[in-house]
Amino acid sequence: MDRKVAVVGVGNTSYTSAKRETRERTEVSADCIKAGFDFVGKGLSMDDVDSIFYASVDAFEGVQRPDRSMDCLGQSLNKATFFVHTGGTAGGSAFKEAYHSVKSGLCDIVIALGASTTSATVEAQQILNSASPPLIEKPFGAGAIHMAGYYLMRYKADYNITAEDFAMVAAKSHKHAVNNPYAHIRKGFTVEEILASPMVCSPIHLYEICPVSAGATCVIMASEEKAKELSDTPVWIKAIDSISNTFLAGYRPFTSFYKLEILAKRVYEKAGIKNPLEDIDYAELFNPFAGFELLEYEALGFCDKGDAPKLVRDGITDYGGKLPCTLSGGTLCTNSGISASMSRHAETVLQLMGKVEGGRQVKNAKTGIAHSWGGNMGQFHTLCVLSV
Amino acid sequence: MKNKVAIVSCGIIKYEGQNELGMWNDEATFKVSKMALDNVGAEKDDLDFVVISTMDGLDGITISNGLLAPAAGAYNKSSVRIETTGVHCIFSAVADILSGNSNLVMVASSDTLEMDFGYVTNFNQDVYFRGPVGFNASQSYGMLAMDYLKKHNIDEKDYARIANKNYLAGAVNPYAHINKKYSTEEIMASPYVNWPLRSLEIGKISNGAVACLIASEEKAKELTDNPVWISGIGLTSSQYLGSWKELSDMKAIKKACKKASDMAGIKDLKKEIDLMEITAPFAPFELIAMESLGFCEEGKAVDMLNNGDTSIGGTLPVNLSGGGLCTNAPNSGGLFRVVQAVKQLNNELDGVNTENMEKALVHDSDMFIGAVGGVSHGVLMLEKGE
Amino acid sequence: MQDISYNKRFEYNWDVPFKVTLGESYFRFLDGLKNKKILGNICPKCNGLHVPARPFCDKCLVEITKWYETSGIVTIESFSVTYVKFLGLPDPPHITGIVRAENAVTSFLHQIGGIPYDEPKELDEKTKIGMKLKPVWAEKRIGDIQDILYFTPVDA
Amino acid sequence: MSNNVIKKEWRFNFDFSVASGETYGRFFKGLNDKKIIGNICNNRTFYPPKPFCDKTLKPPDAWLECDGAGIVEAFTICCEKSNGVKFSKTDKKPDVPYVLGVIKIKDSEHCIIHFISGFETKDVSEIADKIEIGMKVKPVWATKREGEILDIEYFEPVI
Repeated sequence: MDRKVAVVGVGNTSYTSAKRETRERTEVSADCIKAGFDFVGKGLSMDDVDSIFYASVDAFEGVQRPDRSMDCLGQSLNKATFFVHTGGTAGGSAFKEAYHSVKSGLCDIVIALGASTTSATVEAQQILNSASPPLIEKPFGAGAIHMAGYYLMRYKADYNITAEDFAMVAAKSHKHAVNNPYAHIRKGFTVEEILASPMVCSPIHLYEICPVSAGATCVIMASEEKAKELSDTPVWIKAIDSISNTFLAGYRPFTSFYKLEILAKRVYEKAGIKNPLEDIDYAELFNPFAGFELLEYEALGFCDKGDAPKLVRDGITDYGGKLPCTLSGGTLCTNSGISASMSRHAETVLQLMGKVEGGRQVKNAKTGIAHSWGGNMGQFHTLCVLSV
Repeated sequence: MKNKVAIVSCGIIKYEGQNELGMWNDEATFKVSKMALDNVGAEKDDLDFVVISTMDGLDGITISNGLLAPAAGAYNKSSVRIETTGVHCIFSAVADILSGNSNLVMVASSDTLEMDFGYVTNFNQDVYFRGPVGFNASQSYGMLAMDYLKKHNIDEKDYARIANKNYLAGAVNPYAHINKKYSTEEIMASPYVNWPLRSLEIGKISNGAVACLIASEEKAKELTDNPVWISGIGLTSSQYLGSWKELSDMKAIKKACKKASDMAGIKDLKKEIDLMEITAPFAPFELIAMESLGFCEEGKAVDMLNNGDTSIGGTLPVNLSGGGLCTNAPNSGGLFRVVQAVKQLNNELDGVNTENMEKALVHDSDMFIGAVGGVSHGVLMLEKGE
Repeated sequence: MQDISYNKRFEYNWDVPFKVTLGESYFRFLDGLKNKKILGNICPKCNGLHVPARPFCDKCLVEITKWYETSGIVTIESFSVTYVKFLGLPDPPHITGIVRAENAVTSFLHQIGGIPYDEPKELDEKTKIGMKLKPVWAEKRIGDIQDILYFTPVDA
Repeated sequence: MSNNVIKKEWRFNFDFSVASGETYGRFFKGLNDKKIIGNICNNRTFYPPKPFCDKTLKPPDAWLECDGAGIVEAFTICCEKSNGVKFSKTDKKPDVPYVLGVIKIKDSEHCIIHFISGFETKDVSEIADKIEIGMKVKPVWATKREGEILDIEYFEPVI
């Protein structure tokens, strides 16, 4: 039975830095859901919602099971509340769980919320190091930046990628974040400024690393029947799936996101995508470290191995190009943890709905994809295809 | 939901005390997942999706599903971790199958660590009001036990009797952690922990591992001739801040049971349900839950206990596994109860005849990290296949 | 809008121990380190040599029981030099790397050291992917991944 | 358990800093001044105050203040020391056995969980007899207050 499901609403709160956040944790999620209801309008309220899928990472929020002490997730109405936690891909996983809860017929209207996860953080790397396998990898003090370093150093060596290549793809995100009201870092750093910023973990410069932000993003999904009542710009979910790797370094070649390659083939087949560069009109990719976007172009089949920098140089993945990517500024400019992996989906939805502000709206985009990455050494990926 | 999705096989190992398994979560999860696959001659590559039930704060690892997922067969596959209850994880498997995305799903969980459980359940509380007063799970049990005792003027001996009833069942369950037949007198003599609860009325923390293979209708028929069909699922949550009435009236259990009964087409619970596995990390909660699920009037669960209805050989056996008193596993408690109910429906209990038992109700909850405020409940209806 | 003059920050921390008992495959690998040996085990189904040793093969989901003593020499798959101090993490500059034992199908994270430098920047030039390293053993070994203090270039 | 095993230990150790927001911020400032701040939200009364109505998600309507007198709705008597997260510098929890009560302040639709002391006895069963559901209690203020929930040292029965 092919029951169709659409995203009918997107809710964003304002974004700031975790250190300057003055809103209490539950207030941020309440604002986020309220923004989602206001986006849809038509008197939609918590009474109409069947389930809420809350995505976060406990240790970042400073309380274990942060969904339990957050009364804005329909708890006073005894709604079914799921806490979906797969690390960086929790936003993608919650999106998928929400989608299947409706596609299966078990629910009609659901919310998937990417939490303002890192707002309790004093030092993000300290917490990220606790995702490193205890006893075997944790003692060496690797946080997410170090793990990104292993990928980008190997990629750099295997395909003679230059520091400028990394800085150029970073500059693309910084440029567009200036026009994104929901971005945190909107400084528009140039290639020169990025290269001049201090090296943190080789080969990554400071302005090629995501900030620790605060802010939340949610999407509201509905069955085909309800979606037609609630929205005149429904965005249909064609396919979404995730893939898992080993917990430890294991078999990783580190020169590519080789699991994302496998996942892309599976998801493209389900969504009927033959040639990604032709069939996809917009992509939001998970780029907490600027260089990841290059690895993602190659894993998603936009170009051959090592050719990703050429796509950036030729403007293929910029505004006005053949396949504009991450015009929101992406995770590089806004990363409050799991809301970052949820807002990749939200941004693609807004592009397909034609509701993107700041002169970043891609003309008649029909098919878009959203990607998220997470887990120790990038153990998980999710990939979603959306269309209008 | 008639004959659409079934549990076709389970894997389980004997539960022990904290840090007594001699295995880490990956080894234990691998053992039970392999067992579940081997029981029906299935291979890793037959799996489409893996669902893990575990919590970072209980595994000492941020993104701890990273350790368990590959052990349950997730390498190169799709996987997710749901940190609420075991029944929420089964819902995720069922939704994936009914969406046409999967035919065979592994749901697995394990507990292998020793930790300071008071500390761990305290950091589940909010940081402004309840965290700083040191509020933890055991104290929340004391409050609910006090409320029930005073509301229905129950005798403290009845609490010892419900505990004894569970110890007697646990003693003959080879998988339970505690296999000792504590008498009512021994239980009454054990010291108070959080009045009116005594130490032998609160479940010790157990370590172990459990896995279930869940299949679509077509795959189930291919793999086994005695599938256990999942006929209904009801999931609810409850608010964290509220009036004492809202925090203690178990409205969420009533609603979860109604949702699951309606989906399973069950008209009269008392007549149609043959056996139950209920979450009860402190023994008296079995009485509270039976009333909230709708099996008897308020305050009357004690009569069913004293008539022996809910004991071995009774008309409506509850927690034949020994319940949460004998096996109180934080991560895997929910799936443990599901597997015990499946074994009871398949009459696989040695020394206990559950032959003509057709329908089982399994209740799971995340109350092991705190029973007052923010508790989620899940009710699962199971039916033996023809 | 909120009157942020009332906002107040609460500072606190978590500090809780977790205890575990590791099974036979972890025991033999870590015991090997105590005796200055780097042991791996070979999956009976895909024949892959896993270093560090694993209780089961992630690819084949079968138990691994055949043991193999490696030479101890590893090659650098990748590495990163950390130049910044993070709260709770080692002092810079320090090199962490992904290293692979000879003919192993898996690699593992460890520390790389013993490379002389005047300016930290030089570490990025002197450390090369593909470089051969040997383990530098701790004096007192207790059966722990840090019984190897770090790996250092073979010709150092 | 076979003897080829090895025992290991590691720690979960994080530093946190969280914002209270205006609503809770006002409540904790009130505690510093020996006052209990509450609010009206979607015409329901709450002590402590509620940041938003969990049904409509709308912000609260008006502020309230009272002296914190209330009634006991439930309790337990803790016989084991609660080793929880260290929120304040000094450990301000009472000695075992102590009463952890559920208190409804004035006409609040929320309860608060706090210590109840002032019973001369340390015998658990005697304490249990002295506490009545519905009995009146009032807060006892700590001399040194830092704008946190433990600025109320405990609640004591109103005789």
